[in-house]
Amino acid sequence: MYRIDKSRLAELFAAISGNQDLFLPLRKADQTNYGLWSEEECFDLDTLKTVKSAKDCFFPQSEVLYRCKNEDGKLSIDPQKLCDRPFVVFGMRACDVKAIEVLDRVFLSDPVDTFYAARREHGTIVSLACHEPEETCFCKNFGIDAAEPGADVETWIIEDGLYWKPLTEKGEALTVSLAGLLENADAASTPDAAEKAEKAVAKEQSSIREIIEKLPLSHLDLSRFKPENTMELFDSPLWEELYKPCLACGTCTFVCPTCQCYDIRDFDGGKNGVQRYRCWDSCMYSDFTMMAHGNLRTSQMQRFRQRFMHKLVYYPANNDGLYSCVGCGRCVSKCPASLNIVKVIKKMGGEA
Amino acid sequence: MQVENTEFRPKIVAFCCNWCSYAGADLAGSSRLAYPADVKIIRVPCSCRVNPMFILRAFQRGADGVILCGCHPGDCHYTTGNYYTRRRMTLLFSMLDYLGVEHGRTRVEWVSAAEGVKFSTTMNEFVAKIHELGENVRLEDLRCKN
Amino acid sequence: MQELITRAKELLADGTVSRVLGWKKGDMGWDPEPAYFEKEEDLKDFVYNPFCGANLSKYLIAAGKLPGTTLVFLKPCDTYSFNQLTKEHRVKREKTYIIGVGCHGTLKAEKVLSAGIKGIEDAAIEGDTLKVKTLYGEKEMPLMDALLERCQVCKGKTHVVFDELIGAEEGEEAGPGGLAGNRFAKVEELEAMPPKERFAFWQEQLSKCIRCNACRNVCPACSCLKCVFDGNQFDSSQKANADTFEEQMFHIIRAYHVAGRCTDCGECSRVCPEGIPLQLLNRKFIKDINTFYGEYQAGADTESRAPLTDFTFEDVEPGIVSERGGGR
Amino acid sequence: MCECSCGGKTKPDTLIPMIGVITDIRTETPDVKTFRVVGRDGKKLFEHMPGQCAFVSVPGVGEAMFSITSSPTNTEFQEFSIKRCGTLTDYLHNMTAGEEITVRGPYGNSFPVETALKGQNLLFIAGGIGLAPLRSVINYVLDKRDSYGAVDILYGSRSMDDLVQLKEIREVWAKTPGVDVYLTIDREQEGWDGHVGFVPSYLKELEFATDKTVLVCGPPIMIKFVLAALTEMGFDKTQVYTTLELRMKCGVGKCGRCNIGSKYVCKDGPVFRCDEIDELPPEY
Amino acid sequence: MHRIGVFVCHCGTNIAATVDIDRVVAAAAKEPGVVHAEDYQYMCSEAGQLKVREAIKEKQLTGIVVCSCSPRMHENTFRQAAQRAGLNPYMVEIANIREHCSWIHKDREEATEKAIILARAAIAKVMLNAPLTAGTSRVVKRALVIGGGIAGIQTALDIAEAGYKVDIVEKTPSIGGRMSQLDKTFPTLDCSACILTPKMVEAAAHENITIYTYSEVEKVTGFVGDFHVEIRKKARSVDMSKCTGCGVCQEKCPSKKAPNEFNRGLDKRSAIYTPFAQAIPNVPVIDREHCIKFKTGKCGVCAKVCQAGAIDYEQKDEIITENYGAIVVATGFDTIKLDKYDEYAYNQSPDVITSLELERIMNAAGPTKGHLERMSDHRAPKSMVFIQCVGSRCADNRGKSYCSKICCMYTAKHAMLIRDKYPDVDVTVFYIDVRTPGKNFDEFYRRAVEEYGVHYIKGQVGKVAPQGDKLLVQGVDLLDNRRILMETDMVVLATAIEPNPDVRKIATMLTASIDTNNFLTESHAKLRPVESPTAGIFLSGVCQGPKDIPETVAQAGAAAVKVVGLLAKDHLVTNPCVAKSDTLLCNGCSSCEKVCPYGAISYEEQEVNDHGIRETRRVAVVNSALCQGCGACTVACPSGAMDLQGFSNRQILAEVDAICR
Repeated sequence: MYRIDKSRLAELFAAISGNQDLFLPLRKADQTNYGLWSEEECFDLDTLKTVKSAKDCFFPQSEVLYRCKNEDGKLSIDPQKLCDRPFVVFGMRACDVKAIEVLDRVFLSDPVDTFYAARREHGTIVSLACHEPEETCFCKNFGIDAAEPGADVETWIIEDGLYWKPLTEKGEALTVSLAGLLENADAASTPDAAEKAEKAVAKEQSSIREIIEKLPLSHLDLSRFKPENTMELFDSPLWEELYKPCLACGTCTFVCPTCQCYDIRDFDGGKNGVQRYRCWDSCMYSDFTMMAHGNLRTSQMQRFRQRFMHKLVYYPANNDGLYSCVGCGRCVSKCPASLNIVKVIKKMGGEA
Repeated sequence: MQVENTEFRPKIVAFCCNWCSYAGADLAGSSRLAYPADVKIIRVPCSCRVNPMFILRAFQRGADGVILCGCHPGDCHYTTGNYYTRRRMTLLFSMLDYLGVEHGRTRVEWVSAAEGVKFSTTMNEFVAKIHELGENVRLEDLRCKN
Repeated sequence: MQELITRAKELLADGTVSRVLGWKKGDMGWDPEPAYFEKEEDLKDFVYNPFCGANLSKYLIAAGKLPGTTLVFLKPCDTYSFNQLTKEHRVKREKTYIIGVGCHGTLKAEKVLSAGIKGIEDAAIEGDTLKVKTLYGEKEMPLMDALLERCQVCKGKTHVVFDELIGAEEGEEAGPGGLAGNRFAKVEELEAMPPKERFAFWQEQLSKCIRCNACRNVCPACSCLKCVFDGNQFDSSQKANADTFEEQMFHIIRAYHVAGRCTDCGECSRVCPEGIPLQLLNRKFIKDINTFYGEYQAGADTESRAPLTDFTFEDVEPGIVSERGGGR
Repeated sequence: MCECSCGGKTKPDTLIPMIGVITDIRTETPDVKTFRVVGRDGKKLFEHMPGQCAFVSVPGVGEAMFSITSSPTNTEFQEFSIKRCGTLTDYLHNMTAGEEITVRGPYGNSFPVETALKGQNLLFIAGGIGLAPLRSVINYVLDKRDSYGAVDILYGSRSMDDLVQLKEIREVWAKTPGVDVYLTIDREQEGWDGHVGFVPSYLKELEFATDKTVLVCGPPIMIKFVLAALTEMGFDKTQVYTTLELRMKCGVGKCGRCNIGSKYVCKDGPVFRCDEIDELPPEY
Repeated sequence: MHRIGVFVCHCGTNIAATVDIDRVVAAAAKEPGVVHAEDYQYMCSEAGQLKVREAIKEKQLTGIVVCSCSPRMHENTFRQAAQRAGLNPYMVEIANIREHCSWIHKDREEATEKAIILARAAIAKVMLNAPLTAGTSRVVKRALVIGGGIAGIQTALDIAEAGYKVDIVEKTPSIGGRMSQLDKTFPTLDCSACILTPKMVEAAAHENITIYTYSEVEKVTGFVGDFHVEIRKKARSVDMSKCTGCGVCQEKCPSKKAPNEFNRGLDKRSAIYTPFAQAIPNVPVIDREHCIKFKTGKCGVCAKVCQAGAIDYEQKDEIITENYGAIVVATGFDTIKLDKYDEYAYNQSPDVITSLELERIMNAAGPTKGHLERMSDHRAPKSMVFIQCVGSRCADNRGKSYCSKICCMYTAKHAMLIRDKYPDVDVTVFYIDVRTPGKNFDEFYRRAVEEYGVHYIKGQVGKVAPQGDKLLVQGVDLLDNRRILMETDMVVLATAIEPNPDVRKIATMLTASIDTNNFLTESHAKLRPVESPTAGIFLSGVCQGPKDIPETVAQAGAAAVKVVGLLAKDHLVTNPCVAKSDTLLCNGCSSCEKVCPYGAISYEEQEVNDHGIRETRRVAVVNSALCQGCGACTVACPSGAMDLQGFSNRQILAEVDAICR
């Protein structure tokens, strides 16, 4: 365990970004989102939920796959260079960390998505425990502990200090590179400091868990969402009722840390050739499954159902029961029509 | 000493209505009234055919200025087309300006079939203005840039 | 609220309407959702409080395709949207029963939450104070600090179309506590900036855009079956902003397409997950239209010609933009 | 310092295509052409199994998935039979031999030619352009004739002019021992002395024995009626294989488009045994 | 993928001198889709067209681009060539590398580059062209002539003679126009009325001609072959069917203070009047502005004296609606206002007059019964000064930049006539140049100088100042380089002519284009001088540009021939570049309908199948016979459902892309 004064965070960030890129929540135009740190930027570790998750750091909203030129009828393909610069994502909450695991299972399964894999390989995640989880949080339902966020390094901000605990080799390496800044609170070398730190963290953790226990959405009944109930859930008449307010926008999917649908498109840049890029797509969009000859999901109800069936039934069926929802609650606070997965879970789960 | 050729050659798209301004440009041509080669004309039936999308597209693709020429108000071949153009472009230009895009990059000019001279002077003026403003960077799509 | 429920039940019972479109209690007290009620007993979940910001008029496009009449509750500014939609043949007036509901402003939940008010159950407006009922007792905050931006500069309390009014008095003064703000103040402020600064402002705001299309999909003026940004008529199909240009392109064209049709209902700003002040774009058009072509309020009626499908011989020339300069 | 495995050592991402050269274009029907494609080096682009697909793209125009219609046993090239139905296919139809396209693949699963189908009597039922994926299997089977039992091919189309690969069917397939070919067209036509009628009804007329494994591909409506007919004739669903419509974007089961239930058509399909399809939510 | 052929024209040296043709051909050949590129001296020649046709056939071209002169010049030529080779004529695009390139750029490098870009844009466009088929529309076998002067009369007569119905609309109470105000005509010195009146009578009597005098065109809709016109027949207050033209009413009319327009306001006329004795129709009108009955309600003298009972105070304006296949504009001219020319004292002294006023003074039916006298004191002048180019050839914005063309000749005529009739009158002409191109014109002018002793002074008059009962003229003699100060009795201003001020309104109604001087623009200055660029609109007389009587009559005949050529057709081929709505994208919002100037868009409830969603939708439908292809609807449509064939969104975007590439 290590510790650094909160007042020295800027120094810490400067040190990290000396060797690599550093992404962390930045306050810009009244909103907090992950962004590339520089001294001019204003970081914000107090806002619990960035608008978009840290998903962008590994799976950017839009990325070029390759460029293709046609010169006198001869094609040439120039694949986009894979990420080869190490970077650190700082301040990811437990839910977002868990979301990366959800994404890993998609992108790292065979055939590996090399663009994603390269970023995962070069990225070190420093997580941050949620000092005060909010009423929109429901991570507990998915076995996530906001008090112990995991990843390569996990940290806690307690009063005027940041407590730093490397968990993996990558985390250790990062810690070593910051040796001058982080005060050692290791049991072997500084037992007193270690004890103090352990205590502080333990206290913080129990406080966090206590809050979570009391949160209104912490105790959802997910028992019905099992692969064997697929058809029953699929055919439920409740979808007709649930989807009605849905505007078919993509807010929920774009703020979601686990939504990974994408589209592949061409941009004809004229003399620069054609760029094939992929960008996030949303299964809520009316043209998601639109093909030249027809659309397999013609109504918003079907699209709405797909999103939640995927998160709660289809994905777990393929991934050892792991839900592709991490309870971050972004959709709860951002949906323009106040729809969200919690309402679906409650309604379909028989609670409401 | 090596002189680097860094002279700014703006890309300028001129939309000209078929009945007045395109003919005006033809007249400028047959009267040998010169204007910079940076101006490239696209023929449209009427100035009211010009969709704001076209103008934005031109900027996206690296145009430095877009000028729209039509018949004088009241003289539209289709009676009323340029009146709509006038409103549409006034509002669009005002919006571009509001977003901080230099207003000199867009212009509407009424040029009749008989105004070869006006066509040429207008183009000369416009190109000069674009030279003054320099390269368009605010509405450009970097993917279209070298 | 009880009055609304009672009336809705009556209308359902006597067969005047087949369904009720209103708001339903959410999980949090601050997130009521738009909802249909088809049976009298469903109305137990009906709610109408200052958190009910959603403009229900756009839902009537879909409702118009259902059999029977739909009862809808519209706040004063929502009625403008309804009129505009009627004018564009998108909703069916004859299949809609409109109850105009009184409104003293709608709230931005984030503002209330970030004021430290938690465990919200209900809210009410009393004068210029917002009283919030919470799990931890009643809390108060100045109304102005909790309102959505659109309500801070409320454009009026008049219902321009309705079958009956409940809890609303015709001719009530505009604005919270009868004080209408200048809705063009921020536009004017931006106009006064040097172009560079203005560009920087928009660059920063628009670069937040995640292209979720919430602004478009919630907008009653954006009622196209297929948006140009979803189709490829202009090679304009976009899913994500792959370049700063596309952020601007989308918003410029969206604002342009609703110019003269936008009623300034403010839904775009309300729903933007990134808090982009989108209504400032629409208001710029409204302000320009008012200045150049005379005061025009979209949705005030169902007959007038929209400014962009109209003209006069004496209209200003586009050159006016550079003549007056300064973005004004 | 980068010490990972990237940097040229791994093969490029599966989303990065290869450049293919069109070496031959055959006009099959008024709206179907067969494109023969090889790599720039003149060799086959990749190895595939019958039923697999690949993405063909003209940069800037579009990209779409097509089933590979040539047999894996063909060592020289791949072929795609493409029906004109949109921007990309329009463009492809106007191309000429020698022009270049991009190809990535192969994707998806294949007909179990080396497992479940081995040694079986096979009944192929195809409609219209649906012959494309089956042709790959048929030629594979004919090239390894000894490994399979009797082969029956039932193929129908709207008209005589819409029968794809007619030359090969008549000159190769129909002449191979142990292969029976049944052709049908929807409506009477001058110059056609063969069977007239829809595929499902012809199927019933033919009264096949149920000792066969059936491979079906064609328009959804045909598949629906063929399956009904097969059930009626006493076939079990586990005896029938078909392919699902190719609504895909990435080809690797990640983009989310082809997700039906817990299956991804481009990865778990496009070939499904009919009993597997029954377990999926009806969104195909 | 199209198979495009590119044909680059040298146009002799017109293009080839500044554009490197080889480079254009090479660059075009490299563009995607281009399978053929060649050049030729004159692409528009038969040999050039043959090359185009052969290439289309040999290379199975599906689209062609011709890099040549303006499409306004030869687009049709190449479309026809394409059609002859079996290619849809709308698969042709023209890259204008002459007017828009070689003629305006001097730098060969620059011009070549631009030509390549223009070619590229045209190639990009043609790649997206689709074959279009033209429809047909009817031709109403009736023509309208606006203006009843000599131009209008001659045009009407020629059309009528060819067997077609023709209507003349004349604003004033009689046809005849300016020519009827003239005394003699140059260079033959014919009596103007003597040669005009028979034409007027002939027109009035012609069975194919209908004359609406005291009438104005109110509204024009429709298009070539089928214009719908509303004509306002102003209330004459006299029943034309009853009036015998006896003239008693005019004699007895107590209100005789109205300025006489026909005499250019030099004298007065009665409130009920015919403009001149030979007026056609010979039916008076009541000038309601000056009529006592209309002003006060009391009087009614004319009604009392009219034995035919033709006076009708209750008469109202009447709107006549008629359909026409063609419209001829013959609105003529007026002299400019002299407000800006204070130095000539026109407004200060009645003895400073315009030439047209002199024309009336010289005329036996004029205010002085043909006696040359000063308007101030009715004395015969002893000396007269003519000032040329008053408002013509003007460098500043007070007058007109053009030459009024007729002034030199009529001044010579006036001077000659005066010297002939009143040999004691001294006549001096101040001129900038004397322009006498025309048959027998210079001879005529020389006679004025040589036989009649008219003093011609090359130089301008700086000032005319009334001094006592004389006029003091200050000028310069440029040839002798001396200042001239002379006293004279009368000054005659050769005032510039300008198109009739009403022409602006009429041009707007007709959507005919007009130049900065308000002259109507001809379709092509050389080759289509009597046609307006707007199909079905023809030009006759001075409304198109200054001209004298024989030129006017010649042009009137030419216009008539064009009209007859049009009316002889049973139907016209319509422009297939019309708007088209994509039903699946249409919202039925009515925006397009609102901006359509032709009422070509209507709405229908239609069953649609939108990728599996079946429903009934309100969608826009374009009537392609009415649509003229302006494209206003395409921009009004927010969803992009409305597109214009031949100028589609994607075609224009492709051009934009190609230019910005």
